[in-house]
Amino acid sequence: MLSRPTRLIVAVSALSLVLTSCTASVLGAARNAGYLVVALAGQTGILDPTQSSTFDSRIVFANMCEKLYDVNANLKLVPELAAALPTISADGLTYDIPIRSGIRFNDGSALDADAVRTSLMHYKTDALSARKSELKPVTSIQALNPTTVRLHLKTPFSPLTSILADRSGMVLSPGALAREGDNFGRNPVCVGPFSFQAEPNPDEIDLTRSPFYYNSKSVTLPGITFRVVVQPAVRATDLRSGDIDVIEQAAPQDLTTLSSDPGLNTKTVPSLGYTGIYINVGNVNGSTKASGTVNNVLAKYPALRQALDLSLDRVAINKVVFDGDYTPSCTPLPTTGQWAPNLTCPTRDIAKARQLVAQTGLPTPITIDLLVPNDSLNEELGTVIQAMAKDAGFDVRVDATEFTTLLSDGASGRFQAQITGWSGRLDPDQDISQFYLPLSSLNYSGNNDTQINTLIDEGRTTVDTAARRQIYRQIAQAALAQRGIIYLYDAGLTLASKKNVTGIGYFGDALIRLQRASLGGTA
Amino acid sequence: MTRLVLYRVGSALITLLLASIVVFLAVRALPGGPAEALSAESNDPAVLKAINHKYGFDQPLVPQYFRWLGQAVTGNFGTSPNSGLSVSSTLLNDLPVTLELAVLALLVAVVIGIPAGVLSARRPGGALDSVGSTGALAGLSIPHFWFGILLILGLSVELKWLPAAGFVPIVPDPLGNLEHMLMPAVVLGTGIAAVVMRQTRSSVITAMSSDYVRTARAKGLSEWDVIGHHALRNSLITVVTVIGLQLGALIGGVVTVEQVFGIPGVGKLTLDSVYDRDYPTLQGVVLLTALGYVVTNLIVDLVYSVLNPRIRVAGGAQ
Amino acid sequence: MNALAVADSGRALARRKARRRLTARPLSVIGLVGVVVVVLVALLANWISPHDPTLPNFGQVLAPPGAGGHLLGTDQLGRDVLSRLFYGSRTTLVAGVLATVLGTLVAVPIGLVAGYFRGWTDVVISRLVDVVLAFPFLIFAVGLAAILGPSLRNVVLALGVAQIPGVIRVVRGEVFAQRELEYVQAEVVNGTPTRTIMFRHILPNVLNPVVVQTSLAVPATIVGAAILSFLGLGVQPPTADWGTMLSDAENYLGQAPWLGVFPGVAIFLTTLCFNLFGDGLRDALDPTAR
Amino acid sequence: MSETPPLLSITDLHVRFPSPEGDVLAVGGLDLEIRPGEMLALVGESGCGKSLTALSILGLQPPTARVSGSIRLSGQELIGLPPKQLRDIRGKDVAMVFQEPMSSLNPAFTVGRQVDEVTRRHEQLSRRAARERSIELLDLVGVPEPARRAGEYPHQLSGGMRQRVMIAMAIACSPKLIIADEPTTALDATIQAQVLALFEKLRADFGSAVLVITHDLGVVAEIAERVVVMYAGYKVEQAPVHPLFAHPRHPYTAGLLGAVPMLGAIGETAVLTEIPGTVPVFADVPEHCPFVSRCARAQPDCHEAFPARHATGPDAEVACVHELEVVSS
Repeated sequence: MLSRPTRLIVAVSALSLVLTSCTASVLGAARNAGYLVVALAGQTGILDPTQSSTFDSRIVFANMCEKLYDVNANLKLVPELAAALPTISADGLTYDIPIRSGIRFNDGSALDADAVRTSLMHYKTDALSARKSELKPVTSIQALNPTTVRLHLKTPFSPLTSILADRSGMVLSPGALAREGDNFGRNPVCVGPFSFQAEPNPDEIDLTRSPFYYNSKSVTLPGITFRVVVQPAVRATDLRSGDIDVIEQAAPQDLTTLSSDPGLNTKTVPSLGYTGIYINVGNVNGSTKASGTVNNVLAKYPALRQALDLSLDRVAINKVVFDGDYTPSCTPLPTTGQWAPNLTCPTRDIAKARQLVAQTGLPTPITIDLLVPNDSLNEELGTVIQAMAKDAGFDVRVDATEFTTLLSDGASGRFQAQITGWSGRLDPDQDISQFYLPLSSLNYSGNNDTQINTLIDEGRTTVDTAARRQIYRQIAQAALAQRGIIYLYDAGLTLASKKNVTGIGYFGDALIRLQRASLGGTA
Repeated sequence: MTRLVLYRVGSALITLLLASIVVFLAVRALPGGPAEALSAESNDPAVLKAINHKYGFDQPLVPQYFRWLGQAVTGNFGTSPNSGLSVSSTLLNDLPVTLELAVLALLVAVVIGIPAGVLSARRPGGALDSVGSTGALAGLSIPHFWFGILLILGLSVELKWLPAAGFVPIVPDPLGNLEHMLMPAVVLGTGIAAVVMRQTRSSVITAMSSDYVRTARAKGLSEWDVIGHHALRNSLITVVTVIGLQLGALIGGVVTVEQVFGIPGVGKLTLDSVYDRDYPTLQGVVLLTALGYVVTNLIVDLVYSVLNPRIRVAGGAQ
Repeated sequence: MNALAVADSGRALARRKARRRLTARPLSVIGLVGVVVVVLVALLANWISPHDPTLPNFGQVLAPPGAGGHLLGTDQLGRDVLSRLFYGSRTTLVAGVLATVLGTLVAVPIGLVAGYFRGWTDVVISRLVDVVLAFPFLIFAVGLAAILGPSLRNVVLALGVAQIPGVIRVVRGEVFAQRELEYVQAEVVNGTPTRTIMFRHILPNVLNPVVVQTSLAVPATIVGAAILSFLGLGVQPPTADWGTMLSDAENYLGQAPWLGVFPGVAIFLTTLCFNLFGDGLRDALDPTAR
Repeated sequence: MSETPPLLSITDLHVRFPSPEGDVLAVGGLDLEIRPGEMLALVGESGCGKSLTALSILGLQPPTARVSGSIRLSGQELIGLPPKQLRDIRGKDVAMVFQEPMSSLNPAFTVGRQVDEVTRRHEQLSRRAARERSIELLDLVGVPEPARRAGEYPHQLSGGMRQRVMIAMAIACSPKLIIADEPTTALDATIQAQVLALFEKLRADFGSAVLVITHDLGVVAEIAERVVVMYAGYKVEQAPVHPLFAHPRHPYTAGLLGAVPMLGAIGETAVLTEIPGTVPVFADVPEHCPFVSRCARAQPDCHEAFPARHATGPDAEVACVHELEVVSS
C-alpha cells in the first residue's frame, strides 16, 4: 500500500513517461527503418534554396534539389539538369542552357525550360531571396523552347555557370512554389533522388526515396535522416556508438580515434573556404556604406599588419590548435585544385616584425582588440595568436564574442580585428568579390583597393580559365600585400562513416551526395 | 479560500504578463537580429529588411507585442524565421525529450534522496547520518556539467558501458533511449537528490519526535512501519513541496546537461534560439518556462495552504 | 535605551554561543579551513605558482601530470595546469563572493522596504521578484553576455542579479515577523523616524538569516560562475578560470583526461568547503532551522 | 504486602540524561507495584518524572535517556529486553493512551487504519478482519457511527472522539496494563468525565490494570484506588486514595491537595494553594530532602540527609522526616 504522496509521485512520473512516449511515437514512429542517419554539424535553417544561407542546407539540398550543373570528383563542372554546359555568346552576354527532357519533379510534374525560368526569376526577384546578388548580372531570362533557357547578361560574368551549380541553379517545382510561396521551405519540392518527407524539428530532416526521380534505379537507400549534432565530440561518439552512420566535419581532436577505428572510413578534403583575421581598414559605419578612415592603428599603419602577419607561425598554429590536420594558407583561394595560386606564404620572422613595429615609432606594446567566436577552439586560436604576436610587441586582447554579435559587429564596423571564416564556393570570384568590392555586405574590413577592384572585374569578364587563374593569383598577391584580411588556414573537412556505408559521393565541395550510397553488410 | 485562490491566480497572471513583456523587450536588446543571424553568409541589407518585414519585426514594438501576445494566448507562438517551422510544433517536439529527462532525474532524486534522508534521520548525528549528510553536501557542491564529464570519462571512455552522448527516440528503441538518458538523468538528479535528502532528513527528524510516532511505537510497530509509514508519510508533503520548488534548478540544469550530453531538448532549443536571435522561439521557450514556474508555484502554494492548517495543528511539519 | 543595551548584550552572548556551536562541529571547521586555504591560494598565486599560467609552450602540449616539471601536466597550449588552477581560484572567488555580496547589498534594502511597508509596495516588489525568478537565469546570463560581451564583470553582474530575489524573500519574511514585535511597535508609537526603525532597529535583527542565506549562496554562485564559463560566457582568454579550463578540456577528453579532472576537483572541493562552512554557520546562527 | 503477585513491579528505577553540562537524574530510584486489574494513579507536577517513568516501562524514553534498575511485567524483566521482544509486548500486553489526542494520532492516516494496525500487528488479522474489529472497538468506546468514522482523518474528529480512538487502540488486544498519560488534560470538563467513566467501564469489562499518570488530583479522586506521589524524580508518598486525600503525610502531597479545585464545593471560594518555586533538577541523589527548597515545614535536619521511606499504614509509605501528623477524627 502506497501512501498518497507516493502514489502521486508514481502517478505523475508514469503519466509523464506515457505522455513522452506517446508524443514521441506520434512524431518519431519507427517509420524510418533502413534510413541512413547523417549527422550535420549545424542547423540547416529554412530548406528553401531561395532563402537558405547555411552550409549544411547545401548538404541536404545535394540530395533532394538537383541543379542545372554540378561538379564531379575533380570539381569540374558537369551538367545535371542541364543537358550540356551553356553555349556562351562571343560577347559573353548570352547563355543558352539546354534542359534535359523527361525529368519530373518530386511531385510528379514535369521539368521544362519554363520551370527553370520561373525558379531563376523567383531567385532574382523575391524579396527574401539570398540569391539576388549571385544573379545580379543576369538581366532577363527566356524560355526559348521547352528544352532551352536563355539568360541575358548586363556584363560578361564568368562565375555564372558555377553559380548555377549551387543553390541558384536549383530548379523548384513551379506548382509547389505557386502554392507555398515564402513557405516553400516547409515542404520543398525539387528534382532529386530523395524527396522531402518531414522536418519534425529544426534538428531533424527526413528525406525519402523519390519515385519520380529520373535515375531512381540507382538509388538504393529507402531514405535519409539528417540529424543536427553541433558538438564535434558528440558527433564522433554517436558515430562510434552506432547511432549515426555518417558524420561531417569531424574535429581534428577526434580524428586519430576515428581513423584508427576499424569499423569506420574517413575522408578529408580541404575546404574551398578559409579562416582569417579580418582587419577593419575602412569600415566606418557599415560594410554597405562607403569606406573611409577608421580609428585603428592597424588601418593607419600597413606595416603593423605586416608585422602582425610576420609574428604568426601558420604551421605551428595548425599543429597546436588543429593537430596538424588543416592546411596553412595565406590567400582566399584554395591551396589545391585549378585555382590554387601556389604562392609562398610568409614565414614567421620576429626580427623583421619587431623592426616594422619600431619603424612606426609607436609605443609598445600595441594593443589590438581581437574578436573571436566564443567556442573553445576559436578561443584557443586567439590565445595562440596572442602569444605569437606578443613577441613582436603586440598586446592582443582576445575578446571571445557570441557569434551573431561578432557578425553584427563585423557588418557594422564596430571592431578592430576579428576571426571569421568562409565556407567557400566553386568559383574564385565568389570567394573574393564580396569581401573586397566596396559596398559589399560581407566586406567587413572595408577593403577598397583600385587594383583589386579592377582585377575582380577582369576576372568576371574573362572566359579563359588559364587567364582567370592568373588574374586571381594577382588578386591573391595583392591581398597578401595589403592584408585587409590576414588569411590563416583552410580547414580540412573530414567525413567519417561506418564501413558498411558505401557509395558516398564526397568531393572537394564537402557536400555529401548519397544518391548512390547504400547500407550494406553488417555494421 | 476562493479569495485566496483568486488572488494567487491573479498574481500568477500578472507575473506571466510581466515576464512576457520582459522577454519581448530583452530578446530585442540582443545585438543583431534574426535576419542578421539568418543570413550570415549573405547579409544583404535588402534581404534583411524583407525578412524583418515578413515576420513583422519591423513594426512598432507595442502593436508587435500585442499581436504576439494575442496569438500566444491561443497557443500560437508564431513561426521561427530561422527554421521556418511553427514554434509550437517545435516546442511540442522538443518538450517530451526534456520532460523525459526531467522525470527520470526526479525519479533518480527521489529514489536516492528519500531513502538516504530516512536512513540519516534514524539516528541524527550517527555514522550513517554523517555519511549521508556529507554526501548530500557533496551532491549539492558538485557542478553537474563536470559530473557529466566525469561519468563520460569513466563509464563511456574508459569502461565503454554507456554511450557518451546523443539521443535515441524512445519508440523504436526504448532500451537505447534509456541507455542514452541514464547518465544525464543521474547527473541532473544528483543535485536535486541532495535537496530531497536534506528535506526528507529534517522532516523525518521532526516527525520522529512527534507524538504520533510515539503512539506508533507504543503499538509495537516495527521500526520500518514507524519510520517508513508514520514518519515518512507526513514528511512527504514537505518533500513533495520542495521537489516542486526544484523546478527552477531543473530548468537551469537541463540546459547544461543537454549541452554536455548532446540531447536535443528544450534546453538546447533555448540556447540555440539565443544564438540565432530566433525571437519567436526564444519568446515561446521563456514564456513556457515562466508558465511552468508560475503554475508549479501556484499549485504548491494552493496545496500548501489547503494542507497547512491541518498539518500545523498536527505538528507534523514546520 | 536600557532595553537596547540588554538586547546588545544578548546579541553578544548569542554570538559567543554561535561561535562555540560552529567550532564544535569538525565538518564546519574543515569547511572553514578549506575556505581559508582557497583564499590564501588566491592571494598568493603569484608566489606559489611554479609557472606563468598564461605562457604557452607549443613544444610541450598535453603533457601528462608529472612530465617535464609540470606536477599536474600541461594543457592544449602547453600551459602549466597547476599554475592555472592557482590563478583560477581568483576568478572563482571574485565571481562567487563579489556577486553574492553585491546581490545581497542590493536586495536587503528592497526586502526591508517590502516587508516594512507591505501593501502595494510589497505587491509590486513581490511581482517583480516573481518575474526574475520565473525568467530562466541562464538565458538572462547568455543574453547579457551577448549584449555586453563575455567577461568576469558580466558574470558577476548576472550572478549578482540572480542572487537578489532569494535575499529579498528572506529579508521580507523576517521583517514581516519583526514588525509585529513590541519593540518595533513601541518605536512607531514614540514617533521614531521610519528610516531609523528600519535600519537601526529591524535590520540588525534580520541579519542572521541574511548571513546564512549569503553563506549558502556563495557556493551556488561559484558553481553558477563555472557553468557560465563552461558555456563560453566567462572570462576572456588567456585568463585562467576553472570553468573555462573544463570547457576547453571537453575537446581533449580522449587524449588528456586529466584536463577534465583537476579543475572540476578544484571547483568541487571549494564549493564543498563553502557549503560545509555555510551549513555550520546556519546551524550555529539559527539552530531551529534544520 | 499482598497475596497476588504484582502485574508490574518497578524497583530502583533510575533515568538519567547525560549531557556535557552534567548529568540530569530525572528519575531516582523509583519503586512501584501495580496489581492485576488495579487502577493506580501516579501524580506530581509536570517535570517530576512521572511521564518518563511511564515511557520507560515500554522502552519509549527519549533516545538520550539512560535507564537502569528493574521493570518486571508478570515477572519478565523489561529493561534490556531486545527491541523485537519489547515490540511484541507494546500494544499487546501493555498499551498506552497519550495526553494529546490530536498530535498523538497520525494526521495522514484514517483513524480506522490506525486502530487496524494494532490487531494486524499483534493478532495477525487480515486487513478486512482488522477493520471489522476496529469498528467494534470504536463502537465499544462510544464512537457513534463507527463504520463511517473509521474512514475519517483525525482532524475531522472532535477532541473527545480522538481520545476515544486512542483508547480503542489501547484496548484492541485486551492488554494486561493500560498506561494512560494525562488522558484527560487536553479535554474540556464534560468530555473528561465521559472519558474517565469509559476507563472505569473498560477496566471492569476487560480486567486490565490501569496506570493513570496525571497532575490533576480531581481525576485521581474519581477513579484511582491507590496513589503514588512523585516529586523531582522521587517517590515521596504512596497510599490508597481515601487515606491520601483525607490525611496527606508528605508536605508536598498536602501542597498538591491544596492546589486542587474542589469539585462540588458550591458557594465556597476555592482558594488554590500555590506551591511556591519550581521543581528542582538534580544531577544525582541529593544529600537532603528533594523538596526542602520549597517546603514550608523544612527543618535543619531536612538539609542533612535524604529522607528514607517508611510505612505509614497498610499499603502506605512516605519519605519525609517531618511528616504531617494524622489527626484522628
